[in-house]
Amino acid sequence: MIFELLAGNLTHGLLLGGVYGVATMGLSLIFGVINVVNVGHGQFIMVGAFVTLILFTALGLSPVIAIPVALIIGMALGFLFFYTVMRKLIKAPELASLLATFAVGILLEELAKLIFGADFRGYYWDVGKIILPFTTIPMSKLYAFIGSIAIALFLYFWFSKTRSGTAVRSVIEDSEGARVCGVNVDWIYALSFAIGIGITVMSGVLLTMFIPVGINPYMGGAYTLKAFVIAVLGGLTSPYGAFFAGLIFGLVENGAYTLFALIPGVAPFSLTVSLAFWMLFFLLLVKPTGLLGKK
Amino acid sequence: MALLRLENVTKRFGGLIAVNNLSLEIQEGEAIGIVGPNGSGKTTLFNVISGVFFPEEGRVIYEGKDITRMPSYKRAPLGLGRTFQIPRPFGSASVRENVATGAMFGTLAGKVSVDDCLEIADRYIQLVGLEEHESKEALTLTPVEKKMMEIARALAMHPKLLLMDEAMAGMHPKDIDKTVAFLKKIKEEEGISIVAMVEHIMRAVVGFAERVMVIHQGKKLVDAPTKEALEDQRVVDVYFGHAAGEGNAKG
Amino acid sequence: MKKNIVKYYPLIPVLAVYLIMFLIGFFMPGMWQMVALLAFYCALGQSWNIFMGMTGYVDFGYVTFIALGTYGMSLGITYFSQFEWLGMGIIVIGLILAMFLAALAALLEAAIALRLRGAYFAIACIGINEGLRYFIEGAKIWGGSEGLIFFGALTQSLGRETVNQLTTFWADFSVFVIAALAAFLNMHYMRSKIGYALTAVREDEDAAKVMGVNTTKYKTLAFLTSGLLGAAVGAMAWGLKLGHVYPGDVFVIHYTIECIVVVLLGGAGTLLGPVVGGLIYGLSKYWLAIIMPGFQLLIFAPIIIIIIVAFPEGVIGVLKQRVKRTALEKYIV
Amino acid sequence: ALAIDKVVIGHPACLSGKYAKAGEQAIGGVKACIDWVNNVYGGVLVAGKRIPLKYKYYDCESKKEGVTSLIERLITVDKVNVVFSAYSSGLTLSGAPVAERYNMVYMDHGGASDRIFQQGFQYIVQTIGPGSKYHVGTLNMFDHFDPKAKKIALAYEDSEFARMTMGGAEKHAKKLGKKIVFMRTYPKGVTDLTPLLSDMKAKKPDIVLGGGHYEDGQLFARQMSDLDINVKGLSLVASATLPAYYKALGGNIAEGVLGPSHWEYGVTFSPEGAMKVGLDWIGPGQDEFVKLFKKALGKDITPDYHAAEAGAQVLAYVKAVENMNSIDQDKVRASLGKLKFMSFYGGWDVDDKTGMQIGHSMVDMQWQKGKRVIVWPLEAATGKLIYPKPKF
Amino acid sequence: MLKVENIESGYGSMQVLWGPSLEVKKGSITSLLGPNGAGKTTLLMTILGSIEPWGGKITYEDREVTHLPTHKKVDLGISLVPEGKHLFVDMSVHENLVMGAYRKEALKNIDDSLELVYSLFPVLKERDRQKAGTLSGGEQQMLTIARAIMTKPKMIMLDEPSQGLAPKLVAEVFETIQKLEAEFGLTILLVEQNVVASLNAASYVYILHEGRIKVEGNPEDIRGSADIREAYLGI
Ligand SMILES: Nc1ncnc2c1ncn2[C@@H]1O[C@H](COP(=O)(O)OP(=O)(O)OP(=O)(O)O)[C@@H](O)[C@H]1O
Ligand SMILES: Nc1ncnc2c1ncn2[C@@H]1O[C@H](COP(=O)(O)OP(=O)(O)OP(=O)(O)O)[C@@H](O)[C@H]1O
Ligand SMILES: [Mg+2]
Ligand SMILES: [Mg+2]
Repeated sequence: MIFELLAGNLTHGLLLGGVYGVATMGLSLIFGVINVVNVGHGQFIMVGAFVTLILFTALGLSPVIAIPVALIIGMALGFLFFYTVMRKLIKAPELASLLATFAVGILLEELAKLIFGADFRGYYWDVGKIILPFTTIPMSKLYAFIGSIAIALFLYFWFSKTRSGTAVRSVIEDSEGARVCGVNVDWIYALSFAIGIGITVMSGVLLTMFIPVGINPYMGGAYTLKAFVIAVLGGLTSPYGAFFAGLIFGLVENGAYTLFALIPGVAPFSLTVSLAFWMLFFLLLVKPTGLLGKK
Repeated sequence: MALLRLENVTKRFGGLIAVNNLSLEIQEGEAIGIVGPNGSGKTTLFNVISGVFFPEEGRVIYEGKDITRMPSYKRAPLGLGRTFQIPRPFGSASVRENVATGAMFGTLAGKVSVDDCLEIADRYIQLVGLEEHESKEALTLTPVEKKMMEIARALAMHPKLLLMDEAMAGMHPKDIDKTVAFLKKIKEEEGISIVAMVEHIMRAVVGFAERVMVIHQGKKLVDAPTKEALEDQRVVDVYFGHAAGEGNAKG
Repeated sequence: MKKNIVKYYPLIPVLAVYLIMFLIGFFMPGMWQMVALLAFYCALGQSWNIFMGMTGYVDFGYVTFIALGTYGMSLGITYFSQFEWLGMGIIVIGLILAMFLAALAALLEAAIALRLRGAYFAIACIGINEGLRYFIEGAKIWGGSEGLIFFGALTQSLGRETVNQLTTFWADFSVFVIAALAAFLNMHYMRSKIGYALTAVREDEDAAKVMGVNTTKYKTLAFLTSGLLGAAVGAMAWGLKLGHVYPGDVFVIHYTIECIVVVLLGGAGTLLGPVVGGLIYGLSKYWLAIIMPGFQLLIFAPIIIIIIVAFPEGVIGVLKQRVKRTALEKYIV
Repeated sequence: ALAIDKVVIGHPACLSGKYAKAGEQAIGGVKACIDWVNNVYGGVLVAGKRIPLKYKYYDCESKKEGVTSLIERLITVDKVNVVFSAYSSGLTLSGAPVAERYNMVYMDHGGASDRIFQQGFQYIVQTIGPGSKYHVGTLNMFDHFDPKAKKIALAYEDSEFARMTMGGAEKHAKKLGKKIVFMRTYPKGVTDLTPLLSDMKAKKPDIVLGGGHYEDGQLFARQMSDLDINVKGLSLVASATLPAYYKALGGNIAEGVLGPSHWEYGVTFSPEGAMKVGLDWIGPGQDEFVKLFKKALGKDITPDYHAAEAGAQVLAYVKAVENMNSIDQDKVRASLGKLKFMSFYGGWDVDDKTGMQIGHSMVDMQWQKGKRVIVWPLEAATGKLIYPKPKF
Repeated sequence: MLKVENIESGYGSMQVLWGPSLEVKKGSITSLLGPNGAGKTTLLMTILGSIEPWGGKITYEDREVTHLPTHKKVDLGISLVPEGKHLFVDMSVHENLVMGAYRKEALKNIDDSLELVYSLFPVLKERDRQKAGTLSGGEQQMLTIARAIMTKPKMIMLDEPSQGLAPKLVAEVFETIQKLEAEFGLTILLVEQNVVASLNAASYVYILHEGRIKVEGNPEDIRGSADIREAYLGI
């Protein structure tokens, strides 16, 4: 009985974790390359959610199509944001750019409210379910998971195998060194910022495939926090570390419930979430630079 | 009693043995030079002495006390001062504040007020010739200026043992001479009893050190009076190579 | 002696602003809660800045202290109001509890989290904050998610009139006092050995150690100071003033971000910065909410962006450069 | 006495932030009823004169700091005559000390916690019903239609409001002789309810009661359907009754879901009905209210219970002022304590001493083919309960 | 090959370069000497574009490149061995070298280049997999030079390449520099404090002082002038 529950929860947790992972990779990338803590991260996820919703409800397009659309919209937003604001702040103290992302986050929320209103919306994409002996999984969740794996692999490939990906890594290490190697550092800043935002907006699509309800202008804040924690868990500047950390976070968030439910007189779900956050703290005790973090 | 004694110190990084079973004694009032090929373990040795790393084996004895595992911040007040091969200024603080920080937490810690420290700082800044840059932020200095500042900062600690790690690399020959001169002067006048100097610039080593230890692959190769050490055939082989003929001992 | 007083000159503009704010609030009708709001932002900014400005460590979980302060006051009043002879003493007990909880948290966090560097530290603190919030809810301690509502208890033990005065005047007044105290401590630290030590920590922690700086000691000192001040603000501005506490309302990272915004608008590491930042932030939010309710944030966000692009080091950060080598230099830090 | 030329309602509304949705509705409701009072009713009758109502609102951004400073401004600078609370128990509580300090009547249409009224506030008066009563009617209804459905599962958000609802439901279920097979909370803002729902599924309940806010209510039903948890009855507080709920979930999942509500479009309160129970009637009829609401917001959205509560509160204030023939705060407060009336929102009566709402009863609605049908109490019902609930 | 005319630049509002002019002939070693803080590093950075010139003109292979961004200059075959090293400290030695060959032209010849630098600096081959940040100071210096060679440059500017190297290696570095010129036809602009070795290697010498060129000429002439030696070189 309890094992059945555990198995079911872990399965769902794994699927969710994949999405969490992708929802964090953009944050790590942007932090790694231009040292910007994007506190408006969740708001970009919100943009992705609305993109999916609009494509689905107004145009009848499947969320699968929304994935590339969101990437393009996200990258466009990223470039826009970079060239209008962030570029001027690269040489400023680190936290100045944090302030800018905070303001942009607010702006996105309020614009979304202006355009779409404050209602909680959702959509219904029925693509069937798989029935396992211990749980039932809607196909949409599975697609979201497959999508996140694909994006993570794609990013991994880009990062480690392509020329521009290598350039990004070198800029992360030493931008001046990259410059003398002939890397167009300013472009790499812009590009990785745009890709970071693009992936984030795209992860908004995956999230709504997973949870196609509760879409509203203020939904992003909660994801910002989770993404922060997952990013650090994964080693901060490593986007694929972020992906694995996302998996772990999802597993803990879903899995630990079953065990806490055995303790009488407590609220097991809240304890589960509590553990998911404290896990980071304990991990950092053992390894102060996160899972895949480098010294 | 020796001021500092290293007993069979070994420091490893993974499989690499950076310092290998090395022993060394430094007497009060000495000026010692440490040379050796790149990567032979000189900086690592300094790191072990100043407590940045703890050695895997062996002991570090300072003034008769075992300080092998003492945290580095406790060593400074005992009189261990150092400079860094790659300068590590407190970037946003002014040169004056940097140097004053040295005075504040060195051997004088607790005995002097903040204002006293600023006065002490002025003295050493003048000595190294940075008075023009006194109120500049340290990060805007050139590498050499940073090194000068580090010397001043370390001197302001009023150390008994000053460790200088390639403080004169990149310095103009004229400034090298100047620096060697004031180091000698300070050593006599201020009671900073000894200076250990890691240096590749023979002009500085020859000008300053009374005794030279040569390290090779983490091991002690030669430890002898300067002239003798530098003319040792083994040293010529591993350290000077065929460049020896070009008058390294002169500059 | 004179020299020593000169050192504290930069406190003059800070305290002057606080005094003016107080006078406006006290004498102009309807302004008290507004200046109280401004004082709240200034006090938080100033308190947060002590740690961040001096050590360079960004504590994203700072709101934990504010929240624990609120809980300290709430617990004190909830559990001690039954002893009638304590009278006003329950407020003192509340404050002591607030300090105690915050100190406990600060020391624990310092022992563990302060070993981390940079963003790892910043975000580990978020983890602690969120973890604590859900733990209170999950383990159902301190009223769990149902929080503590103690306005009634307060009224019962102190009487209606007194409570009116306490919640709508003295609670806010004490925020002013905390803000001034924070400014003073900040100044004092800056001008003493502590300031030098913390600058060294901020710039190069390893080098600082080799220079003889006991980095852990000084970091913990600044962390504790900053945390205790935050807890005091929480105890007063959220606890005593509002008469209730819910975990979901106080362990909210958004407030840390507000601290950061306030400090950065004014200038990190400066003394006058958090005051100016608090004024800019509080005033623009307040007035916009009045002039165009519902649309104020649409205007507010671009204002922030413009300010930060124009003054990347904060208003005072930039001003400080400007007044270098002028008569004003010794007042603006 | 000074001649009065207007009566102003002050409101630190939630136009942005997490309660923006409820805030917009409340403003619409207030505006609609003010419109009715000024233009249909002719103004508030005080001292033999008809005086227009005015409305002054600011945006507190759903934050406690905003509430305190804005309420004081409303009272002292704008010199309003009554203050309406923001939304939620926390924000309502935050504003209460300031209102008390200025001896200002403080009317609460958004804070459902019973405990607000145990704090000795003297000027607070509640329009929204207390949280502990939300699922009482629901349980009666299930007991009425299917006494054999004994296994009840309670799964609520971990917040004060929802916990209070859960407590009330638990007590009442036991009184009805039901068996609580599952009783758990989930934290606010959670992304995935799967672990909780799987656990609940294993307990095989007949009836599931739960919820807490808007977004989690949507998530709740959605994930029950994902996990194929089919039960005979499902009732969710706060979210299920909103039009957005049906739109978000689509027909299949929302069909048959129930929700308790203070008011729903379709309830049949009328002047005639009021007469029958011997209550005064004031205010627009239901359809008129809806029309005025749409006009006030300039948008084609249907008012929900947030709007109705806020609107009814305007009417209560008008009634209280007229009964006492004064806008003096203490007199109005006393008058409110005695007031008993009915409007499109239903009955309104508060406990004189605490100010807690006791006269308003809730209805239960069910989604049937995209329409909200009131199914309980039977006397207010506009349709018949579909039971058991169709499968997801 | 490279011509710098009346260049001016600095940091913030502080001017460092006050209009020095110099020329680097193709396939030669030109040496730039001067005391600490004279502005040598600033000059090299300005040439490469890391610091934006305030005034003056830079021509490279008869093309004006004054305001060209750095990466374009690297593409044209200008390479710098920076004073602060700027290695990718968390990448392995090998990865650093591969990064050196980032520009398309260099990528084509990467194998040859690798072989070349490994033969010039055998230590690097031994430490192939080690993280650059953990190399000793001297090893890092070698890696920096090697990485610059990997860009397949036509012209290399070296900012104090022998700094921190043991005498044996200093000699080797100078040999390498001369070899790069003689065997591979590279043009070299050399900034050094090692005046003697520098004068030996160079075919033309400039002396920069307080942001201005004070002396220029053949190494023999410079060496021969006691005044110059006394005033600027300290030898
Ligand atoms: N943190 C570390 N991790 C791994 N290896 C290291 C570390 N620090 C130094 N090493 C290695 O230890 C050896 C000794 O290094 P060290 O810096 O002590 O040399 P050095 O004698 O100071 O050389 P140089 O004259 O070039 O400065 C080198 O091979 C270096 O690569
Ligand atoms: N980042 C900086 N910000 C402000 N001033 C700087 C900066 N870097 C260098 N300077 C100043 O510019 C002047 C010239 O510096 P530069 O590094 O060009 O000298 P250099 O000739 O290379 O000296 P060295 O031989 O010591 O390397 C110095 O006075 C230095 O203080
Ligand atoms: Mg070394
Ligand atoms: Mg230089």
